[in-house]
Amino acid sequence: MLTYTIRRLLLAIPTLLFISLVIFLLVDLAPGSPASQIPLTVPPDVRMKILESMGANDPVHVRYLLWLKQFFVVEPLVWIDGVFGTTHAEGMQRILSWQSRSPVFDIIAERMPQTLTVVGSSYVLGVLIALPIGIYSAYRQYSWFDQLGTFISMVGFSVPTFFTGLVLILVFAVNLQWFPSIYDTSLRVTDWASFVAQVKQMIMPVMVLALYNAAQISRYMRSSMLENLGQDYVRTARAKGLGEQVVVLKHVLRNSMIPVVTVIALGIPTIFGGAIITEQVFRVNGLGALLINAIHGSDLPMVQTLTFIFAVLIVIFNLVADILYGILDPRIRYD
Amino acid sequence: MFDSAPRPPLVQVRDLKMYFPIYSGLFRRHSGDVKAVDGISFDILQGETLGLVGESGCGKSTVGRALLRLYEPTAGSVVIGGTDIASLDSENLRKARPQMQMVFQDPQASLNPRMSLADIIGEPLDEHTDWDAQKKLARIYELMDAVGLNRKFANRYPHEFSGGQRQRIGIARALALKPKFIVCDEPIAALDVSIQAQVVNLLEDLQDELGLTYLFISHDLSMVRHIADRVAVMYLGRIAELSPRDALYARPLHPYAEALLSAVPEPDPSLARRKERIILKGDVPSPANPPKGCNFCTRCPRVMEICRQVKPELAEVEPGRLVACHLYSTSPDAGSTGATEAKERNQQGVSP
Amino acid sequence: MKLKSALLGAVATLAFAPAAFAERGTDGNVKVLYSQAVSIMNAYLSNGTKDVEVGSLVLEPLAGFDNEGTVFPRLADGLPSVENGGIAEDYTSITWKLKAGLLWSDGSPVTADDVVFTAEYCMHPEGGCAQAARYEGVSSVEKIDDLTVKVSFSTPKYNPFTAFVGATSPILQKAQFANCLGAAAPTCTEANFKPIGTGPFMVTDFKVNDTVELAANPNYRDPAKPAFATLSVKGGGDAASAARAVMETGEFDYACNTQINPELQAQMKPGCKGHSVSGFGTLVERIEMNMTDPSADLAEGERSTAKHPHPILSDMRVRKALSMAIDRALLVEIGYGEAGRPTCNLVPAPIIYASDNTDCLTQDIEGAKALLEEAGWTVGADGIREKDGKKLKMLYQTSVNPVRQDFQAVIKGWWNEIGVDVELKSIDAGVYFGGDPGSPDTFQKFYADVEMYANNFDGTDPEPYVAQYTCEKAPKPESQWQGENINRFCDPAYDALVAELLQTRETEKRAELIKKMNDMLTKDTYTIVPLVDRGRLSAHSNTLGGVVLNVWDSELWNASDWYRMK
Amino acid sequence: MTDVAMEKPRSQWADVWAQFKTHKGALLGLVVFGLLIAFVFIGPLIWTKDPTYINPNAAEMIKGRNKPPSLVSPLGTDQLGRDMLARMMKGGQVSIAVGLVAMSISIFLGTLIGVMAGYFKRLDGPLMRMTDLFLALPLLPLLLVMVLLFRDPLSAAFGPEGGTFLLIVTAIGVTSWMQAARVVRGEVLALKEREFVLAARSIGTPSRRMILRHILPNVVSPIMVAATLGIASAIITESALSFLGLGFPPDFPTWGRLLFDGAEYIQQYPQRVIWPGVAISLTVLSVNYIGDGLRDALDPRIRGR
Repeated sequence: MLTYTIRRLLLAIPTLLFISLVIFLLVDLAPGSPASQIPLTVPPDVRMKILESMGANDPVHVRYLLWLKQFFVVEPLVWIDGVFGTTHAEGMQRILSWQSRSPVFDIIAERMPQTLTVVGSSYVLGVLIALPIGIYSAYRQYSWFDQLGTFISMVGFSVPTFFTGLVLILVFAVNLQWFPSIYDTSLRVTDWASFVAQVKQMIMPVMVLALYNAAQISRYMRSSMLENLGQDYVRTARAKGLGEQVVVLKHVLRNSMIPVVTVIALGIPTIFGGAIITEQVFRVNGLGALLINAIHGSDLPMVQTLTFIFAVLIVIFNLVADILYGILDPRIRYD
Repeated sequence: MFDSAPRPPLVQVRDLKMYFPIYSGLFRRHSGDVKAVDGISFDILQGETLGLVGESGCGKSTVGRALLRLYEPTAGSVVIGGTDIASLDSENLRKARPQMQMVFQDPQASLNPRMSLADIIGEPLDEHTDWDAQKKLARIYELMDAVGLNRKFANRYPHEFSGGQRQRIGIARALALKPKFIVCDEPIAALDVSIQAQVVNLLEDLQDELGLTYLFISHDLSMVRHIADRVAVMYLGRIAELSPRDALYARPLHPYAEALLSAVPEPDPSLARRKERIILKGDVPSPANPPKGCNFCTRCPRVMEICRQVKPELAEVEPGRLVACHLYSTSPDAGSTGATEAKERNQQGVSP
Repeated sequence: MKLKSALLGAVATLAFAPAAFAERGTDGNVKVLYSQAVSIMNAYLSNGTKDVEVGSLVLEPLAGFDNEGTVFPRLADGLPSVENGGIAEDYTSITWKLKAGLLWSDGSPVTADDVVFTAEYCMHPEGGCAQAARYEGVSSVEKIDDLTVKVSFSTPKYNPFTAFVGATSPILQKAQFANCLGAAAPTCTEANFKPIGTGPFMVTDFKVNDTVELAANPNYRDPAKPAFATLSVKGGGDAASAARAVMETGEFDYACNTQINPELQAQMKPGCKGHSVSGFGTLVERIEMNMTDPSADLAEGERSTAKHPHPILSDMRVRKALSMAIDRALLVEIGYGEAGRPTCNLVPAPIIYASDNTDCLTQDIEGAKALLEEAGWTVGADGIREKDGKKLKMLYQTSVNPVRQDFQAVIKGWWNEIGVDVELKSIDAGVYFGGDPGSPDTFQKFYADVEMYANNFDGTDPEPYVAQYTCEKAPKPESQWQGENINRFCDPAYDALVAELLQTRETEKRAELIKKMNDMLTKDTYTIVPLVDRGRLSAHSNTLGGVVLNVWDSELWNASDWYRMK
Repeated sequence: MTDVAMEKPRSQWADVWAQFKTHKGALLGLVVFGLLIAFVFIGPLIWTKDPTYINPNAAEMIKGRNKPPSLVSPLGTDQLGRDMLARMMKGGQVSIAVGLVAMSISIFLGTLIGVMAGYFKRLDGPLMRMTDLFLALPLLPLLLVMVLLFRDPLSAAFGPEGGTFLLIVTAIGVTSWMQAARVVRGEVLALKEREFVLAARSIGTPSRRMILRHILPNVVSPIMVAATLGIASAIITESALSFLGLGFPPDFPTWGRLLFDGAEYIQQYPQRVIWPGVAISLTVLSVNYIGDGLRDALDPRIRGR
């Protein structure tokens, strides 16, 4: 398993390089321009100057190679410098955002905490809600619980987050005034009061996202459970006189988890991708907002770097999913 | 058996090898092989049942599957009815499939849960005939009659049947194309004892009726004794002994066969008292790394020095009995010849 | 005249200053919300108004504009004028004197060197300075003494209040930015995020495109200001929720530019937590008529170029009819409410430059129909007018924006009514305004018959704005489609007026010329069809005092005067 | 051989339908979905108001804006006085069509790629890396590029509306198949090891029919889930696309866009979001129940119960 993992990771390098090239060309080909952010009052010659100073007018291969160098050489050196206090990266050009003219990695590091807290906890919560609901709905298929669960999860899935977010704000922030409608990213949790404040401001965005995630995962869980409940080994297990709990929770669940684990593991990178709309609605300003902003502003270095990190996570979690698969399903061997 | 007129062999297996490669390290270098089947040769005569016995993991099922080319054999030839199955291209292989079929171990797992009985039995017909629906249906019903399934069941699905019935479906499917040769891969292992006899009897009846040739793979020695004409005993990818059934059961020659058969319950109590169980010590070596010399040398109660150095060849030591053991090497230079793998293409497995 | 208005402005500013002023930092925290988040604090590298405005809390220019658009001194010790000798007789130089005793927030003194450095910083050819236009025509900036700077122009500059005036050209501290000249400018992240300034606040924490935390500047020149100890700016989200956060939930004290639909404005009115303020500048939502042929049948490179005049819109009567069919008051009503007013002018303000042209304000469907008949367009079988077998069909494009889409739909209705077939198209703003020469969907390429967007001019002088409509400034393939004369209007008489304007010194005469040019573009030719004069609508909480909306300079121009009402 | 014995086995589809009928939810879903289809496609023949009509008379228009439901306009009017019922019908045509077609494309691609990757060991690596690539690609620039490259040729070939429709469904389809592919691949990997696949191989069933006969029917359940979820996301994605100016012309109503537009007016005129919201949810719910029923009906183990 270990050599398999290492080998997959090594194989990932050419894959990722290829992905980075495709992303770069794609973003470059997209018909936006960083100039769209500059007010119309700025005359054309000044615009050209600004674009030149960003390096946006260089040929595409020059920019791509520069980005590769910055991503794989300069940024790690900067990181080493930061950790060990050395000065290897002195004088080297880091990846700079065109929008804010600041190092892309600093911005990402700044955004990471709120994204992980809000989107991450909503994902965990979503999974925690989805699994029991999915299991029980399948076990008691067509019971009122199942019907209700189906109904809620379908509504949760079919109603977009901008809508649920808005409704929550109107109810809980405007009318009841229980929670703030705007997420305060500068809030530091130092004592009980600030902890309460943090929880309060997280409740609404987390609820919105958890509902959405739970809706999806519970559907997969339910269907997978149903598939397995119909298998013969379940009948055999029951015939053996095993308790219902053991049959369902040990035999069926273990087998049903196989496809669901894939779905869950593959969903994890989306945490880092942020939740574009929800972040916008509650002004969480996490990585999703960062990406969408950068895309709208055609901030190529930022889009490229973020998407590439995202690609790395996807590849890694694909691997994680495959390994989990191997653990859960002994028929699949990797060595 | 040997008194009857000589029948031509239907299946000729020569030096069949089935290695599963082991890749290791970061770059997946080919670092070795699991030698599941390591150079075996035997013939199966027309209308005969060859039993293939051995402990689990000795490569019995692999032989069965390699014979039908469900696995791609590493080396060797498998001639069935005159064509070398092991070297056919995929289209010709497909055309050759009808003459050889398989009955699987797990009747539950070998039937697609989403196909009805008629569809399952009819699948071979769909693949290999251009009959119209009516004709196919007629054949399906005929097959169902033949294996003793009620025609009313045609629309039912595998989960609605008992284990024995499912195995009948599997047999009907195997018979659909009127094959000459059927590999029965532990067909009764997953069945209740009461059902086992029914299925075995069915197989025997069908053999008589249709003149089928069986390779009957099993670890159940009593059942093999019941059905087989000749029996091959396999150990760690090689055949230890290939003898007519009665001779083998009466007096096994190879020490492994002896040990294996000593575990068979003896129906005759007088004989049973005389019999001593031979308990083998140690574990079966890994097929990825079999011992040098005789495969069995690590556990053989009568091991000699030569056994650790030289691989014994399967040789006819008594009429009709082939044994791969140094105890029976008549030739004084057996050691040197046996050591070389030069005599790969031995014809010793061929019975006259 | 300039001095007088400046003084009046100063008096006006003072009048707003509350009497019950305690001392610096006693009113705690004030929270400001921007729907676009702040990316950088340095206006010279900024991409947008929000950066300039928040940056103005820290960095200040020598002089600024007040809420009436008049110049008043900030760091300068009085305004230079021809009368006091600050401006040379021939308008080729202006001499600024700094207030004595000014300190940067780090305690070091503000000197003429900083001013000279600032000019050097923005005029550096590799710096990509976003505000380079403010320094156009500046030939040199010299230090006379520690507190005096002389700015010389290469040609007479009749409006010398460009460099160092307004939030878009603040003074940088030389010590902090010395190593950030030219290509190095964007690498000075720390300086760009936390500039040392002279303004009422200084940055304590900066999160890109998210929040800015500021604290009162201990060295601010007025020891009693600002009243707030800290100020936080949050960005992101949409205008409606920003307004809601101030007016309904009361989470924030001030929300900038909360352009929300009138229904919502009315709905939020009764909100007891805050109210909205509006002010009008020069931003005009308009329809531009394409004077060239955008037909896809033309070869790429000839499409929408002066080579092929527009087959339909070249006829002034059609353009006029299209304008007449529009009810601007209704547009304001459905789109902007109190943040808009109907206009027929390209230059709606300042008052002295605004033409009295109002004849477009009444909708005249019948008149429009008659005009089209007169132009030879007769109603066909399907209700669409046609002439010589050609249908009267318009492709009408704009950027994606709910109000613009409503406008498109309504105007399409009116144009259908007069027999014009309309196809609508909306384009992502990043593409539309991006100017990417590879994209067919930019507003400069104008591959449509009519298009809608809003534009304005910086500061109070419309000269560069009206000068955009000369023949040579039309976007064309040779110039990579860059150019400001979007509708490719071309009239030698207009070009002559532009030349004359550049030579004219007297304000009244300039105003006259500008009005004339405005009329040429609008009511005389209907090349540009102005729709709505868009104001700024901001919201502030009922407990925030001292707010004066300013559309000529940074919206946060007088944050030092803000205080908490008790 | 008697006649009874030679009786043809019943058609499987009759069994499927018989089982489907016993599934109350599925039947209800079918009825609701049928009604929705009738509403959007037959409705406009009865309710003939123009969904984009705006009263050119300003005074009338102002009076006709944001009306609550009445006899004149049973679902009320929007902020420009357009009839909501007509807009809902017109919008539904597009939304349902986009939802179904885009979902089909995505499911087709996902299943195809998932089965290929799971079944053919050699294709597994390349196909899964391609899946990674698609998962990693930023959606918006991808769509922008697609629009840039294909809008004009497609419009020329299929007319502006047909071209846009094709562009949108393809865009949504090719950017949403990845999850289905991953799930299907996983199932196929496990299925491939089952003995009945080996049995079919010993019969000589070629790969193509092996997949169609033995693999696909056994992965139908996760595909059904992906399909129902896919319809909802296709409808919503379409609205996001239109909203970004990448979709249909701006005055062209779709349910997603109506919902988006209405969100702004949620406080004053909640019905503006309720209609499209309910319509989308109903579509998704009914399709989900149909999918549920179909999955059960297609599974003989459940059917036998």
